[in-house]
Parts: sequence; structure tokens; C-alpha cells
Amino acid sequence: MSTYSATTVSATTAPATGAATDEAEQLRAELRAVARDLLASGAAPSAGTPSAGERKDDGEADWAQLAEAGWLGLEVPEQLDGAGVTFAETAVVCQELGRAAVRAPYLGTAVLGAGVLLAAEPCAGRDELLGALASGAPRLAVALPTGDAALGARAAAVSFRLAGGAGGATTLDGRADFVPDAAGADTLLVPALDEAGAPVVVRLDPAQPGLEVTETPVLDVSRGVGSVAAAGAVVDPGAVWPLVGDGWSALRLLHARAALAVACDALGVAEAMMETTVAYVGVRQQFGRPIGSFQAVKHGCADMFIQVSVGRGLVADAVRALASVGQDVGGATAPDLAEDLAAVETAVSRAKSYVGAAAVDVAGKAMQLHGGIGYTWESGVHRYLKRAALSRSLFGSPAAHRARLARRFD
Amino acid sequence: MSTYSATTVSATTAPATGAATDEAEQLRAELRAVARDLLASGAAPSAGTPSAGERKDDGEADWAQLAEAGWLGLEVPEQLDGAGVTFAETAVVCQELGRAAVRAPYLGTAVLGAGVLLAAEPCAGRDELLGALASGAPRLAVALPTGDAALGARAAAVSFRLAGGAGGATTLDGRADFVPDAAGADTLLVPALDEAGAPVVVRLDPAQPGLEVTETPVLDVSRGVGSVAAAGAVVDPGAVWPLVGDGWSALRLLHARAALAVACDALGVAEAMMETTVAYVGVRQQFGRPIGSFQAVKHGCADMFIQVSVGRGLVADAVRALASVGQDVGGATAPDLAEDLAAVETAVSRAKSYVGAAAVDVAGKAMQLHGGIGYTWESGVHRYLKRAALSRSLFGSPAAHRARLARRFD
Amino acid sequence: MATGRTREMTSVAPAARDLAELRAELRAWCRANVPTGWRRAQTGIGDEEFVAFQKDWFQRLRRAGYAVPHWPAEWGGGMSAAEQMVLYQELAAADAPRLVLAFVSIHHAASTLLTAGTDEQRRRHLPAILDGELWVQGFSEPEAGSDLASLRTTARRESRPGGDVFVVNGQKLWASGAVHADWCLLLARTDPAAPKRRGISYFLLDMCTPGLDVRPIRNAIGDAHFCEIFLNDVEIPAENLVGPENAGWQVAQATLAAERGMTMLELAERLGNVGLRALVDTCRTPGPDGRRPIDDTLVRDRLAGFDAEIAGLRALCRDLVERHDTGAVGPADASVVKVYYSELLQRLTGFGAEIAGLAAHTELAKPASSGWESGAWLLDFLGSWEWTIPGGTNEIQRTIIGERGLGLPREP
Amino acid sequence: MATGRTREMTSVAPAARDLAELRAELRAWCRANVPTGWRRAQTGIGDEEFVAFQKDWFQRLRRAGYAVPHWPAEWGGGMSAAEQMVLYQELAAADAPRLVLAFVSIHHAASTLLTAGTDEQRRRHLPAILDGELWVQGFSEPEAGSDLASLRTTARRESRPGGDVFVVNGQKLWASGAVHADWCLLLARTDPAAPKRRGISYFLLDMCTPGLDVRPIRNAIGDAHFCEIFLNDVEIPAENLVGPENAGWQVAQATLAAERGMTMLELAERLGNVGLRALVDTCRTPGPDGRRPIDDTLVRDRLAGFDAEIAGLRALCRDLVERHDTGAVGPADASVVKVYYSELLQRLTGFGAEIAGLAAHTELAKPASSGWESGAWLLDFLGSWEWTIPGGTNEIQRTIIGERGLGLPREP
Repeated sequence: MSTYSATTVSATTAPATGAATDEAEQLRAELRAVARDLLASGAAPSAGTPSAGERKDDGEADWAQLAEAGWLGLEVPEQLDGAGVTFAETAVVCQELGRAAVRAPYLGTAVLGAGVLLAAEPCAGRDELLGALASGAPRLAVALPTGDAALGARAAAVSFRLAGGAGGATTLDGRADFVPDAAGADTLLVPALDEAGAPVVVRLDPAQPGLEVTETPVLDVSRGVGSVAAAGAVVDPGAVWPLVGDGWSALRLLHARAALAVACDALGVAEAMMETTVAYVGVRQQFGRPIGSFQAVKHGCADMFIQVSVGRGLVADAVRALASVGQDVGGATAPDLAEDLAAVETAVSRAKSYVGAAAVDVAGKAMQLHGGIGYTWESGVHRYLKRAALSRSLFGSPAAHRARLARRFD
Repeated sequence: MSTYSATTVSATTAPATGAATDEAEQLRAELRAVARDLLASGAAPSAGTPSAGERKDDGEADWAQLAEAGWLGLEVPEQLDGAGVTFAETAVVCQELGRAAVRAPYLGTAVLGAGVLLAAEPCAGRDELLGALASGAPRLAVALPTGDAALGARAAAVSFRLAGGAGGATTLDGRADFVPDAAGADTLLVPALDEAGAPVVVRLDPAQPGLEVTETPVLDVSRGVGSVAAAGAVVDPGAVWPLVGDGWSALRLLHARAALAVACDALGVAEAMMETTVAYVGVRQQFGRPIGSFQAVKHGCADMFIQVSVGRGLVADAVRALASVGQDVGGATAPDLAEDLAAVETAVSRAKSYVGAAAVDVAGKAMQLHGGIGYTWESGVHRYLKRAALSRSLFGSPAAHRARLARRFD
Repeated sequence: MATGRTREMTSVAPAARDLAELRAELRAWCRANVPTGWRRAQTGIGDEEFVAFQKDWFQRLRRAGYAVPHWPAEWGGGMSAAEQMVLYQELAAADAPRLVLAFVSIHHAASTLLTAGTDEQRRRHLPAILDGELWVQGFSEPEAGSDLASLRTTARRESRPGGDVFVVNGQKLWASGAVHADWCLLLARTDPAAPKRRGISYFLLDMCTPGLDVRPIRNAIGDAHFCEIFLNDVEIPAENLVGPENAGWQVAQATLAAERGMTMLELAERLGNVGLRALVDTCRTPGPDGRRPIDDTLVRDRLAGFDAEIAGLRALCRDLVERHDTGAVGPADASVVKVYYSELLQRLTGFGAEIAGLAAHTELAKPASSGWESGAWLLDFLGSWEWTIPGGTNEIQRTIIGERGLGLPREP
Repeated sequence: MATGRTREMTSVAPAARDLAELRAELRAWCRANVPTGWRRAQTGIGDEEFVAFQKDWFQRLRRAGYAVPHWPAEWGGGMSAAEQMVLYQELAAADAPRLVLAFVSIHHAASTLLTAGTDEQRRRHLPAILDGELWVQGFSEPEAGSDLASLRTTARRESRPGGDVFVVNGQKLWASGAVHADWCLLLARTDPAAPKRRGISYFLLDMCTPGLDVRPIRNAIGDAHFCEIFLNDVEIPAENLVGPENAGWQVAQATLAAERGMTMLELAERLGNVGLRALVDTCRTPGPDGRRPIDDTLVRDRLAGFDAEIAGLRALCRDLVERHDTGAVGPADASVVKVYYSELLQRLTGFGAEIAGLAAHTELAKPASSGWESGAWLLDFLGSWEWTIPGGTNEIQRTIIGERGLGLPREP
């Protein structure tokens, strides 16, 4: 049963009047509730319950179930069998995946994969892939640079280059590390600069010669990252798709989307850690009373609440900004595009830098306030702390995002 | 009655065996106790007592009383009527002055004045001034640069230059701001570079032509600072005294002494604020119990205690390092001088950066935990917060001292 | 010069186009009306000059319809929450002076009268406030600060030929602006036998009543806007009781709630406008060595951090205002905003003082009529405790957040 | 290869010259004895290999006279506090492996036996410890963590033909290294009717006794050195009681005190040596973009801050050791050191993880036999909670500092 199908949400594509906005928000609230239930009940281990150990250690979600719930094609247009909604809905799912600390190739497929495909000029290959997304059949990975450097010079936002080979064949060279969901992907989408220096996206089979995709084991077992290296990989000309507009704007938006999706995940982690801690300290007794009645513990929880509240506000601002610029990026109808993009990046950098750090703080505080229990493997708190730490680094550290923000003051 | 005269302390000039060290420490403990009594009883307003308002608002100490107590010539050799002890004793007085938030030209006269005179090659003028120090007659100011830049390039540690004038007269040019006790000084001692580029100290009458000494009003009324500007001030050749050794080492030591004296003052401020807060929260009742019984308040006090403890350790390390290198700076017997100086500067920068910031934190926490009362003018907490803030900036901000520390890792 | 337009006052949220119009109108108005150079002119002035300036500014805002936008339309207000947000955003963006003197009058007094006052009390005071009547809040006492409910000032009902009066004795503290006040919102204990919160009543007290003695208290930055009020057999006519006798605690809760919401949004907007601009200016000002702090990555990092945190504050405040509007305010939402704002203010002003360095110590006065981010950083920093302490210290606020916001158990 | 010299053991502080000699001797010994490349070799190894390495290292130190320097001379120790300081400084400077496995044996067990044990108990166990006997601490329980005195494990005295025994039932938690232990320091309740702290006794329990079940618990970084111990009618001979029956709480205080002082100094030295060096190395390692973090003033500032804070920690620890020596330890001094060390460790390792960035996540194992600053920063960071939680959480420690160190009133 699809709990969030195209038909359910098509109402939100109405013009953004006040009433429609309320409706969209109500639908997002529903999506959130459904996602929370689904992930809590079956797809993921929950924090703080020792029985979590009985499940698979990496908390792999049931991918078919996610597809069935309608979460994989949220932003795919309705005519391509998607739900035709915005990043605001994708953000809800990201946050809930973080909250449940679930392992799923959602970031690679539904966030970045869908994002890069939507940013490509329509063509048969691209449309076919987009059209299949909602079904859960393709598992995608997008070989974007994931480190701090991508926030610097424009050229650093893409790390692959196309070149004309000797026999007229086009070849790809480059490398990206810590690419989300790289190892499990059946299709690679590689942003690259073509021979003219324009950004394009290249579709590749991970198994093809000249391409090496390697899983990178990381402490956060709830996520899959890997490296993608191309050395003279021969590219099918039909699999090189131009990006809308000049390509650079689409690329910037893709990076913003990546960072914000990770911030949403971190926000979910922080929320989960706050809630599980509040629940624990309300019942754990020491010195004859619940430890949550002691000010040191209570005020620690209050600090979590403040951080989560601020994080929510910043993430909401950024999601609103990103969703509103959304599909306009390639349109000729966007004369203010540069300004809009700058506004999106500002909002995203604020959210990513704040929530990236706050989630680690909150998860660390959760470990402290859980006492010895929190330090056990079984409690699962460490899963969240590791996930928060990886989110802090992925697609730009807090310091890197702040460095970008600071350029506004020059 | 002199409570700390040359005769009382001459025993500490014995060789530094374990027993003698213990004795020196005992004498310092006595000095501290006497100073605390003296400053609490008469010379200064104490924090937290509303009656403080009846005294002079700037908390000016009775200078004659300080002289009588034997604090002004502590480091002056015995043959020049001083106590012939080390900076370790001066440090005790600095800390106690900070603890009582007293206004007195001690930094200008007994710390920097004595310091620069001791670093000058002996000569009649210098000896005469040194010999008068203990009596309290001269009030000195030393026109060192007091800002962050002085911790950078070597040449920035001195901001005055001597030049040969047309008629053969030597003239002085330069400027220093926020010079401790500048406006009240009857004698100015100006570190300067001579025509050969070597550091010397120049004795000047503040009232002489070409020299302008101006009081700089600051929020911390418990301290006097001012600017010293020289524009073609004619210098008496007999009042230009070379510094021992190559002069640069003496200058570095003088800056270290300045920064450390201020750190001692800040430590005293932090101690006073901790103690007055602990006393207050132990008696102030709200919700039917002393507020110090609430964890939020209690743990705040514990944090003060930790910061003060760490600060004490760092200041003690730095005082030990500075006192041990002490008078050797000009001696040919110091082959390891460069290494010693580097060790002193490292210890001083650690102490100044940590305590400079910690004293502001502790005084701020004191204001918070005193509640509304702490925010009144009469409580005197604001005096300490302002004094701590000025100490944080004077002779190198925490960031500037850390920048110097970081050079060790290059 | 633009004047206040007559606007349809409805509870329906205005359309985006109307808001844009309002914004344009406000920008024009601010350009024409915000006194240029008021910050410099207001620095180091005497009390009289400050009061005159404030009164003038209030009347200017009133004439335009911007002084009491949160009041009901019938009393001279009537802006929707969305419109008020635009108003405060634009006033902050234009760096308009703050309504310091009338703050208690237009917020606490008005809120008390509107929620708990009689028609007679409203008619008597609301128009007077618009004409300049000033109010002070007489809640705290020396032994009743954060623990307000332990207040000891007594009010004894006695019969008089002209009707019952309450005879009040006691002492109030932290009464901000009492020297200028015409009226006082007074809490006093009418039933000493009842449990702490059950025996308190709420009064309107004419500051000209015999037996009153007001003494200013200098605060940490040298101002004397806080006062002590000594009450010695002060008689208040029974008709000046607000709400039922012994129900003053509940009335006070409503009054205190008026401090929140839109006033926090105003403060957040000021911090995000003049506050951040002043900080950036400080960071761009070359030091004695000619270097600009902003060229240091350490400073850039902190600055960007504040930028993000201020954006977070604004989001929180917008959210709080929207919840007020829809009646969905959580029991700890106001505490979250207060703790976060006050500590952000403290860190930001502390950083300003650090960056300005020695020069910060020479700023001996800050402009009156400004907020807590005047750019005289050390004074601003000291002033920030005015936010972490009163109205329930941040320690108390964190307990409220834990217990009411998160449902954690109370201390036994 | 240098060997342990015979030294005059007196309580008089050694002269500076003797300390310099000791330092030189230790440097030579470390050069000859610290296994080169042990960190790499100890990374990702199995439990057996770890135990073998630890036992070998312990015997090497023992032969040189460096294993139990804090024990009395008659039992094989006899170094003055000043000498021990030099020893730990040099071991840290040479990055020697830590004595992880024998920690409880040489500190807690020895301290218990020396302060409260019988001659018979000492003779039986102290030489055995030198030969490799391993001990575990059985104090905490699921419902008795920070509130240790609420422990529920019971010990019922019963008569047996061969003499009285105590029959023990209950469950212990966080027993570090229990799987390898030969003996356990056990706290159990012998008088259920007495007030919490008055009914507890202290036992030496042979881990081979029937009725014992040990189960390892995996911790946050994946190690399983913590264990649960289930006790089901476990019989302990009465002669294995330490101190008087029902006076176990006082005995335990002495045991816990053994965790402090010199062991903190050792940790501080390790943080100041290998810890800071590793952090500097991380900051000097170019990132994927070729830039070295240390070239950023932001990173330099943090690094220098840690340098200062570590110097402060070392000063605190030296002070604590000197006070131990002169009997002038304040009632909260150890708590100050623990809170400060643990939070500094947490911030420092957290910063290491931040600077190392994505690469930090690929360090899946850290070397056994190391401290909490291995350079596998994310694991080190996770491990830092092993210092902020056990032995009384930092929340508890701050209460101790406030009440015992500053004399603040207890909660009512």
C-alpha cells in the first residue's frame, strides 16, 4: 500500500496561497507521522531499546517498503510516475531516517540521484531513470565531491573531467571519496566537466572498465559511503546529459541539496537523542528519585531542547528557500537566480553548520545523561553519536560552511 | 610599621635548596596574608558589601601604606634599600591588588618601573631611582606598547625611537597607548631604540616639552591608563640608559613581566569573585532554601573553582619560570638564555590567555549567581567584571597569546 | 511625510501583496521620521532629555498608527501578527529608536487592563497611555526575586467613608522607570494565611499617593532606571483592584506573558540588524597594528557563527509569534526564546568587547533609547545580564523548560 | 640494557641531582625497552595477544623496579612521590604502553590490602600480583551506579564445618576486565536493615568459586572489557572479609581514592605527550585539498588553547600529588582533577575528530594498551565518556566540589 502516492499529494502543486501552504504543511505532517511509524515498527532499530541488538547490526531498512510508501519518487514529476512534490517532502523523510538511524540508499537514490536527474535536460535516458525511481528498482549514487573543498572555488564542486580519446571515444577521469551509497549502486551518475568546461552529468555502469567503485568502511555502520575513481573510463555519448541552464547553477543547487539533506538527517538524530534521553531520565532512579528531577540533568535536557528548537528553525528556513527555488533553476524565468541561489546557500550553510555541530553535542549529552547504560553498545546511543559525527563532516564541516557564510561580510 | 621589609625576607636569598624553597613559600604565604588583611581593612573597597559605596568610587589605595608595608621595593637589591627578593613576591602583591580591586600605581611603579630599572645597566641615575622606590616617593610609568601587536614582530615590542637632532641634541619620537599609571607618574621611563637600533631606556619628566601624557578614561575606574606621545622631545644624554646584554632579551622579559603581572591581577579578581559568590549563595534564600543548595548554582560555583584552580597552577608555573630567569638576563653566565626566555614566554602566554579569559567568565558567572543584587552598582561585582575585561586585553589578548603559543607547533 | 493609513482590521491573515505594500509604506515612513544621528545625540545625555526624546518618538509613532499595533483596533491598534512582524522588521532595519520609556505602559499595563481590567479601568487608562501616561511594574522585592510568590508587601482592606481602601506596606525592587511613572502595577499580599500564590492581589496604584518613596538604584552600567519603591501606609481605593481579591497571581501571569512573543521578535530583529552590523563594523575596523580583525579566519568563524545563531533566533521568534496567533504556544516556548536570546546576546556582546580590545574600554556611555547592542561593547556586555537575570533567571527558565516543556519530574 | 638499580628508600624528598639521574636512567631504559611500533602492532589484535603483551610489559617494568613504584619498599616499591612523577613523565614522553590489564591489581587491590587487609591477606596477594595475579572491581550494579550505596547484592553469613562463609547473591556491572580476573574486590550488603552505607561489607572473591557467571558487555567503541558478573549462591570464606563486617563502605572509599593522584598525573602526562603530539600531527596533515589545518588561525588558536589547558592539567596533577605527599589533599581536589581532565579529553578528542574530518571515520580500531588519545580520534572521542561517566559522573563530581570543596549547603 502506498501511503504517500502521487495522488495523495498532488493538491500541493496548487499555487502557494496561504490556504494551500497550510494544506501542504498538513500533508507533510502526515508524511512525517507515517514515516515515523513505519521506521519505528519495522525498518529500523530504535535507540535505547536493548532489543535492537536482535536486528541486523547496521539497521538496514527494507527498501521495498520505502518504495511502497512512495518516498523514492517524491520530487519526480507526476507524468514520470512520481509524486511531483518538492524538496520539503524529501526533507521530512531524511529527518525521519536520521531519527531512526536507518541504513538505506535514500541519500544516493532519492535525494542526490533524483536531484541530479531533475537538473539534467530532459532526454530519453534521463526520463527512463527518473520514471523508474519511484519503484525502487534503480539504486543510484552521485559522485559529487563530499569534503570541505567543494564549498570553495567553483571548479572544486565537480571532480571529474571528460576528454576526447584517440579513437574519437570520450573518456572520464577523476575521483570522489565518501560518496553516499556508492558501493551498492547499480547506476552511477557522475557530475563532470565536458571538454568545453561545462558541467554535465554522465551515466555509468559501476562495473564498467576504467571505473573503480569501492566501499569505504566507516564507524557509522548505519551509512554506506565509498569512493568512485575513473581512469580513462569510456563513456557512451548518449549517457552524457547536459544540465539545465549553464549547468553551474544546477550544480550549486545539487550541493545545497546534499548538505541540507544531511542537516535534516542530523536534526532527526538530535531529536531522537533528546527524546530518548528525556524518557530515560524520567524513569531512571538514583538517590531515591528519578535522575531527571536533578537540576544538572534537567538543565542538560533543556539545553538539548533549545538546540533542537533552533536547529528546527534553521532547517525549516533552508528547506523553504531550497524548495522555493526548486525547479526554476534552468528556467529562463529566473532573472533573480543568482540572488536566489546565494540566499539558498546562506540558509543551507547556517543550517548545516549549526545542526551539524548541535547533533554531535546532543548525542554526546545523551550518552552522558544515560550514564553507564549509554556507553554500552546495546543502548545504541553510540550509533547516533557516530551518525551525527559523520553528518557533521559530510558535504562540508561546520567550519567550512561558516567560512562560506563569512564571505558575505567581506 | 613595615610588614615586609628587606630584613624580614633576606633569608630567601639563600641558595634554592628544598628547605630554603619551603621557607620562601612560607614567607610568601605570610606576605599574602598581610596583604589581604591590609587591603581588605583600609586600602580598598571589598566586593559585595554595599558599604563600599561610602569609599572613594575608584577604590584608590593608600600609597604610603603600601610603601610602608614594604611592597614597592620588593625586587630592588638590598644595597639599594630594597627587599632583594624575586618576582614571585611581586606576583603575590599583584594578585592581592586584583583580589581587592584596588587602584594604585603599583603596576607602573613596582612592576614595570622596577623591572625596567633592574634591566638597565647600573649607573647613578638608575641607582638613585631604584634606591628611592621602596619609599614610595617616585611614581613611575613605563611607556611599553600594551596591545596585541607587541607579541608579534620583535620591533613591535618597542614604539619609541631616538634620533640625533640638528644641533646635536638627541630627540625622542613615538607613542604608546593604555600605558599603566601614565597620568599620575612623576617620572616616565620610555623603552626606545637608539640610533644604532639597540633597545635603551630613557628617563623623562612628563611635563617636558615635546612630550604629551594624557589620561585615558576607561570603564574600569580602579585602574589608571594613559597615552604617552613624544614628538621631537629633547633627551638628556645622561638619561639614556642601556639595557643589559643586547637589550632585546631584557625587553622580552619586561613584556613577559607585564603580561604576567596582569594575569596575577586577573587571578585575584577571579578568586575574589568565586569567594564572594560562594558566600552569597550560601545565605541567599529563595524557594525556602539557600540558592547554593540548587545544583545549577552549586555546579556553577564548582566550575568557578575548577577555573580558579587551573589558573592558579598556570600562574604559579609562569611565576616560577620568570622568577628563576630573573636577574640573569644580562649576565654572561646565561648561555641558555634564549631557551629560558622562550620557556618563560610560553608559560606566560599560557597563564595570560587562560586566566585572562577565565577571570571574565568567573566574574560574569558571579554576576549571574548574585541575581539582581549582582547587577547593581553598589554590589561592586561590575567593578570586578570591568577590571577582568581590561586585564584580558592589556598586554596581549588571549587570542594574541595563543597565536604566540601556536608558533611552537610550526 | 507618510501618515498612518486607515486599514481594514480583520483577524484574517493579510495577503502577501498587502504585506509588501505595508513594508514599502513603513520604509518610506522610517526614511522620513527616524531622527538621523539619534544614536550619537542620545549618548551621554541627561534624564530629562531622554524622557523628552522618548515622548516625542512615541507620539510620532502613534500618529502613524505604529505605537500600539498589538492593541485591539477599538483602542487604536489592530495590526495582525503578520503585519506587526513586518512593522518590527522594518523599524529594526531602519535602526529606529526603541520605545524604552513606554514599554511597561503599552505592554504590561495594557495587557493587564485588556485581559483582567474593568471597562471603567480601560477607559480611564488606555487612552491616557496613548497620551503619554507612564507605568511601572511593582512586582519584585528584596526577598522575592526569582521566587516572586514569596513577596511580603501587604495590603490590608479597611473601610473608609468614601469606600473600601487597601492599606499597603512594604518595599518593591527593580521597578524599572519608577521615577517617571504615573501609575504602578502592584502585587501585594492580601491574605497572609493562604498558600503563597493564593493570597496575592493585583492593584493599580497612583504614584502620587501619599506614603510612597521612590529611590533610584544605579545598575552595573551606571544607569539608574531601576528603582526601589517604599510603601508606607499607602492607600489604594478598592476599585483599583484588578481581578478578584487574592487572584493576583493569575493576573500577573498574563501580564508577564506580555513580555514575550512580539517583543522578543523585536529584540531579535534589532540584534540581527543593528547588532550584527555593529559587530561586522567592529571586525572591519583596523586595530592599532593596521590589521582588520575580519581578515582573521578565527574572527570570520565566530562572526559567521553569530550570523547563523541570529538566524536561528529569528526563526524561533517568528515561530513563537505564529504560535501565539494560532494559540499553539507550548508551555516552555517563551522560556526557550528568553534563554537563547539572552545568552546569544551575552556571547555576541562579549565577543564584540574582545575584538574591540582595549578601545572598548574607552566607550564610557552608550546611547539612550537603544537596545542592548549599541556597539559600546563592554557596556552592552554588562547590560546583557539584564536579560539573563530578571523575569526569572536563566537557571529558573531551564527548570521551566525541563519540567513544563519536556515533562521531567519536579524536585521532590 | 639498563636494569633497576637498588635505591635507598627513604621518605625524604630526593635532591634535584638524584632526580636528574633517575630521569637519565629512565630515558635509557625506555629507549632499550619500549617496544618499537607497538601502537601499530596492537591495533586490531585479539584478546589473547593483548593479554600476553600486557603481561610481558608488566614483567619488564617489574624487573626494572618500575611496575609498582607506589607500593612500600618492603613489597617491591618504594619510590618517593617526586620519583614517581619523574617515572610517569618519562614513560609518557617515551610513549610506553599503559599497564591496562594490571591497573586494578596494582592500584585498587593493593591499596585495599595495604590499608585495610590483614597481614595474611597481604602476604597471599601482593607477591601474587607482582607475579601476574589479576583483579577486578565488583562495585557497581544495574541499580547502583553513581548512587553506589544503594547496591543490592547480598552476602548472608552462614556456618560451615570448615568455618563461616558468606553466601552471595546478586549482580555486578561495569566490572572492567572480569573475564581475565583471578580475584574480585566485592561489595555486598551484609545488613539489609542498616542505613544504606552502614550495612555493606568488603570481600576478596576468588573468581573460580562456583556460582559465578561472567558476561562481557560491548561498549560504545566495540570493546568488551566491561563485564556483568552474576552471583548465584557464591560462597566466600569469612577470612576473605576485608575490614570489619558492615564497614565495607569505608574500605571502599580508600580503594576508590587509589584511582586518584599519581594515576591522574600519568594520564595528564600522556595527554600532554602522545596526545598533543598526535593532535599536532593531525593538524599538520594536509587535507584532500592539500591545505594543512595548522595553517588556519582558527585551528592554531584551538591547538594553543589545548596546549595551555594541558599545562594547567599537569600543574593541577603535580599539585595533587604533592598534597598527597604532605597529607594536605582537599576534600574535592580529586574531583576537580577528574572533571577537568575528562572534559578536556572530551573536547580535545572531539576537536581531533573534527579536524581529521571524513578520514576520522575510517579509523575502525585503535591500538590496545594505549590511553584515550590514540589518534583514532573518533574512537578516542567516544572513549572519553569512559571518563565523564564512571566513578561518579561529572554531575556528581560537581556536587562534591560544591559541597565538600566550597562548603555549599546540601540539597534538602
